[in-house]
Amino acid sequence: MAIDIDVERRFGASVIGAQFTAEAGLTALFGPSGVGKTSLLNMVAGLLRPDRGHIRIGGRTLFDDATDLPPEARRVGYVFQDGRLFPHRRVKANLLYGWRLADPANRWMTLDEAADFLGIGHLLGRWPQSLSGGEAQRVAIGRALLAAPQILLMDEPLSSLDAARRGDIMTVIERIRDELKVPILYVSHDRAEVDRLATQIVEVGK
Amino acid sequence: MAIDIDVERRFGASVIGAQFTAEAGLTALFGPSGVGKTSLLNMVAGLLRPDRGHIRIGGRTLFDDATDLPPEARRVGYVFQDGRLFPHRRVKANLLYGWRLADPANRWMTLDEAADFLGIGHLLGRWPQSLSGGEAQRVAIGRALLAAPQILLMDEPLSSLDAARRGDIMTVIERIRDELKVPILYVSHDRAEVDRLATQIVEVGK
Amino acid sequence: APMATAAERGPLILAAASLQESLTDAADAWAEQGHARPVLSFAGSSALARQIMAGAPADLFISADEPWMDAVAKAGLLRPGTRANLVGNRLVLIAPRASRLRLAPVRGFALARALGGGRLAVADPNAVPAGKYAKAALTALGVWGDVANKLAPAENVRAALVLVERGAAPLGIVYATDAQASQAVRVVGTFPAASHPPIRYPLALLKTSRSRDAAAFRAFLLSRQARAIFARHGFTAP
Amino acid sequence: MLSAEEWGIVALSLKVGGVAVLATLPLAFALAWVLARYRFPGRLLLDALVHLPLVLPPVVTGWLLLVAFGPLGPIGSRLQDWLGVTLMFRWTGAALAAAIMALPLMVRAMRLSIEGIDRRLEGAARTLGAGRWHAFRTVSLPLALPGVLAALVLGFARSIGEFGATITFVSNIPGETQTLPLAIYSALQVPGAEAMVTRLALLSVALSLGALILSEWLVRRTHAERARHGD
Amino acid sequence: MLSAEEWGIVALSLKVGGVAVLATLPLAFALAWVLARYRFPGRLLLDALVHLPLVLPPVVTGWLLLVAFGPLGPIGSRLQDWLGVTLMFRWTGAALAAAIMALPLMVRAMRLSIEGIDRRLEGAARTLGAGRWHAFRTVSLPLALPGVLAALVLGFARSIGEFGATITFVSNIPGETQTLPLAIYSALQVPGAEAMVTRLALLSVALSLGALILSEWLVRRTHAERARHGD
Ligand SMILES: Nc1ncnc2c1ncn2[C@@H]1O[C@H](COP(=O)(O)OP(=O)(O)OP(=O)(O)O)[C@@H](O)[C@H]1O
Ligand SMILES: Nc1ncnc2c1ncn2[C@@H]1O[C@H](COP(=O)(O)OP(=O)(O)OP(=O)(O)O)[C@@H](O)[C@H]1O
Ligand SMILES: [Mg+2]
Ligand SMILES: [Mg+2]
Repeated sequence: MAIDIDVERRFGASVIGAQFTAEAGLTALFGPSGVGKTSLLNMVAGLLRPDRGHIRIGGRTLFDDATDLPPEARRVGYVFQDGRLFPHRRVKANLLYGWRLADPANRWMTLDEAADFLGIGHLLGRWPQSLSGGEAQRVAIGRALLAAPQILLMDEPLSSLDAARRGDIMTVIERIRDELKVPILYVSHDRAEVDRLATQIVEVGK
Repeated sequence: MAIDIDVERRFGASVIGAQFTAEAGLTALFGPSGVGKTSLLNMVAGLLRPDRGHIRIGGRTLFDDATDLPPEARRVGYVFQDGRLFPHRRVKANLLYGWRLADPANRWMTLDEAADFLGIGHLLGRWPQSLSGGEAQRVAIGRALLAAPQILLMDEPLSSLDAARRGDIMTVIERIRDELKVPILYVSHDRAEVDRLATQIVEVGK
Repeated sequence: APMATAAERGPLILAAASLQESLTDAADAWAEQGHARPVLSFAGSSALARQIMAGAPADLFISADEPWMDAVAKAGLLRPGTRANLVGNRLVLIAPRASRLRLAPVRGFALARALGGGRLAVADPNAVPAGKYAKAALTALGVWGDVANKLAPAENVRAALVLVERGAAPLGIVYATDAQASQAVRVVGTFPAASHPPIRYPLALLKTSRSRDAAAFRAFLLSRQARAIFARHGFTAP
Repeated sequence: MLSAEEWGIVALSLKVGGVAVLATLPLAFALAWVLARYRFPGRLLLDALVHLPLVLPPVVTGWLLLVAFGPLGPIGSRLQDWLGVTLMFRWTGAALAAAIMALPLMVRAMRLSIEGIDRRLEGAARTLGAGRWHAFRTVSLPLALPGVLAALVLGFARSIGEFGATITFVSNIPGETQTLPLAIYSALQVPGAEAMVTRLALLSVALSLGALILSEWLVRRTHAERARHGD
Repeated sequence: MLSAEEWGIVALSLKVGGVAVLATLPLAFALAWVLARYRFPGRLLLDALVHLPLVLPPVVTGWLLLVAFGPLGPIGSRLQDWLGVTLMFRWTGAALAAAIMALPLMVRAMRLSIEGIDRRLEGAARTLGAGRWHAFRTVSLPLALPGVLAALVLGFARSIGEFGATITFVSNIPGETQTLPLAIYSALQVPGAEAMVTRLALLSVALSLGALILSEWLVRRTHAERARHGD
């Protein structure tokens, strides 16, 4: 089992949680709005502390009663639902932020390759605030991939892209899934996306 | 013609623009990421000044050589691509912001109705920052509709919603389009959404 | 009218800060005789003189030195014939209480050597009255040149006193009244009266005075009873 | 615990500080707004002017106030003739001095907050039917609130500590212009009055601590855990 | 244009102000950070302590410095015995006085900026492999830059104007501790020296105007139109 997650976290009156195991590949997280998909990804990334449970991915324990790795040690590549680009760095510096910190031996791709398949080569000198919604989304994907993570967390990464661009990026995601064998947790409401990419579907919220 | 738009605006080296007329109903704006769809809506809303051209909607001139109505006089209901909720007001106060400013005679719906079909009744006391992506998106839709606008501008309003919720909201949009006869400019990359809602499709970017 | 209430609350006296205690006592004595208590505002002579020259309405001005009183006089703001000298003072050399130093301020005395590596606390000799007197005295005694670059010029004479009290300076020059009031310093010696211009606190009624009590209070301050009060605080006759 | 005289001094300090800060607030906000939002010729000059009371020794500021607002000064004489208002030797003059000394601090704090406002939110308010002024009142102003509160605290603390400009401008008149720092000055003139000085200084500290606690409470109330957990 | 003596005073003021502000910056930032980010018992006390030099009349602050850092003071005597460092009557003492007076202003400005940082960006940096410290250096610190710049300007201006604490602590020694405000004070004590006062005051203004222009230029350089048009 590449992924073994069993977590619970209370928000006021409601409890967010998930319990599932999955093989390597792309696990699509499914569930209505507000059920806790983003919270689950945050727990995997180390940004939100579960009240109890464990998170094991690819043989590594990220969290359990005894362990709580800090986010930087978890080596996740997180494409946030809201982009979350660094406003004080140009697009290029955003893209290279994680790349510079990664062990050169682990890197998957170069800046040029990422800029190329994401179609953002002409945006490298721009400030994030000046980007369109889809442009920012693509930069966010590039930033996560360039950090050479061992798990990918993608929260509706293609939601504001046109069909053609979406297809290009899905091809890359398939390659990451199949060639690099990186486990991927993927949130999407788009049936077509999930049908094409998912090796497994998990319903969040029991 | 309910909608008559012909605008142009320069950003650095590139020029953003559109020229089209459309009947009342829902006009879907189509085009690849970064082509200028959001900019076009901003120009209609009065947030971005075109370098030249005109904007006429439902018989009113919002912008031409002689006219440049301020945003508050344009009576647009704008669902922003990024939500843009007021962080210092709770959900309920966000929803009522435009409603309170609108002429009571023009109002379309009450807070309860909006909360009901958007499924956000349980969120009224919450702060926007604590909402999930889809929750925030629904609140943003409610805020725009409650302001009783004479034009609706919707920038990928359903992108992070699940299929069931999406269906509910599309039903309401159809009613607004058909019963209230409010012209709608609608940006979406989702084929199914556009097929179901659009009375007209405009390709942005010539 | 701005000073309508002044009659009931007594005349407004603008006085040099170094008179704080003694003048307060004098005003109390005056009030005990059944008069409205004067309102006393203590600050540096320069600040008070500037306020008067800017047209501030007050009744009596008591300066710590002559030049500021002269400036006010030149501006035509004194009531003619009311200028008089209130009290006088002496200049003393002080050291921290624990100091064993013995040194008489006489011609050519070994001030620089006594200072060692330390500094001489004085009121700013270019600005503050006590400092100007100190400079005159040291010059007259022929030691100014030895210590001119070993000074610690303070904002006012009380600040100079504090420097010695706190051991920041081994020696200082202050008024006898300051030295008398402090428990933490010892008078090493008194400067000869002839070594500096006479130290005098001039007072005068102001043209703007509306208070009927002001002239009477001025007279009281110059009376024998008030003189005794000032003498108790270490002031000399002018 | 406190003598009647000390109570009087505290009350006066509160009055002077409170009036100074509250009366200056609108002007300071307007200046902060203009400096944060507009580029115009003379902007740097305005900025420098606002900083002036910070840069000049307080005594100089007091002297300038005396020259301008004294009975013979260009402003003071007109205030007197036209409105019958005197500032000289009055607590209102002390409040003016405190206000001017607090101004640069208040402007900077609010300017920082105004510069941090996400202006797109103002645009959103406009599309919802809010005029410029309504959007300002309901969006910009509340979003600048942290700066306003910081300005109030800084301004009040500065007012409570103001000495040089005050004594130079309105002298040291008990019951009228003798605020805490001036009373402390008077006490400092008396050798051996350290106990009195300490007592008065502690009173100053207590006053500003009160303001601090009040502001922290306000911040906590308005910012009451709006954030999303673990994000 | 300026006499050699005036040049000396200006140079000394620059040195004292510059050293005071730059040396205080790290401490002030740390205080701002702790006050903005952490809740702990004693937090309010720390906050009050930071505000203290603003609230107390400067002369009292100077007096406290004298008591603490003087040759007989608990800190001063140890500095002297252990390190051979004296601050009394030295320009370093003037810098210490200026630093302490500038501290509250600097802390507040930076705290406002730190409180405005979107902490989710720090989380994003962490997921990209940045440790706490790296995320701080590359994300938090640059995002707090407006506050840091404001702190530098405010702190420098305050240092340039500092008078009361300085003269009380290190007195008014030409060439060593006589900064511009002290020179101005001396001039103000002499009847009829208004021209000299004005001249020196204008010098102060020029110095802080320089700092202002520098900071505005830095702001413009770093914030060079990052925003999206018409949004
Ligand atoms: N601070 C908070 N206080 C109360 N509830 C919270 C808080 N933070 C998050 N929640 C709630 O937790 C639930 C899960 O949020 P989460 O963002 O994980 O949902 P999601 O499945 O990603 O939804 P979406 O598809 O809409 O993005 C939501 O109902 C949200 O409102
Ligand atoms: N300040 C600016 N400087 C340079 N280019 C800008 C600026 N603001 C916007 N643009 C560019 O204008 C173009 C149009 O942006 P717009 O947001 O309208 O695109 P869009 O069609 O909405 O795209 P998306 O579907 O990705 O949201 C984009 O390429 C964007 O990068
Ligand atoms: Mg989500
Ligand atoms: Mg867009």
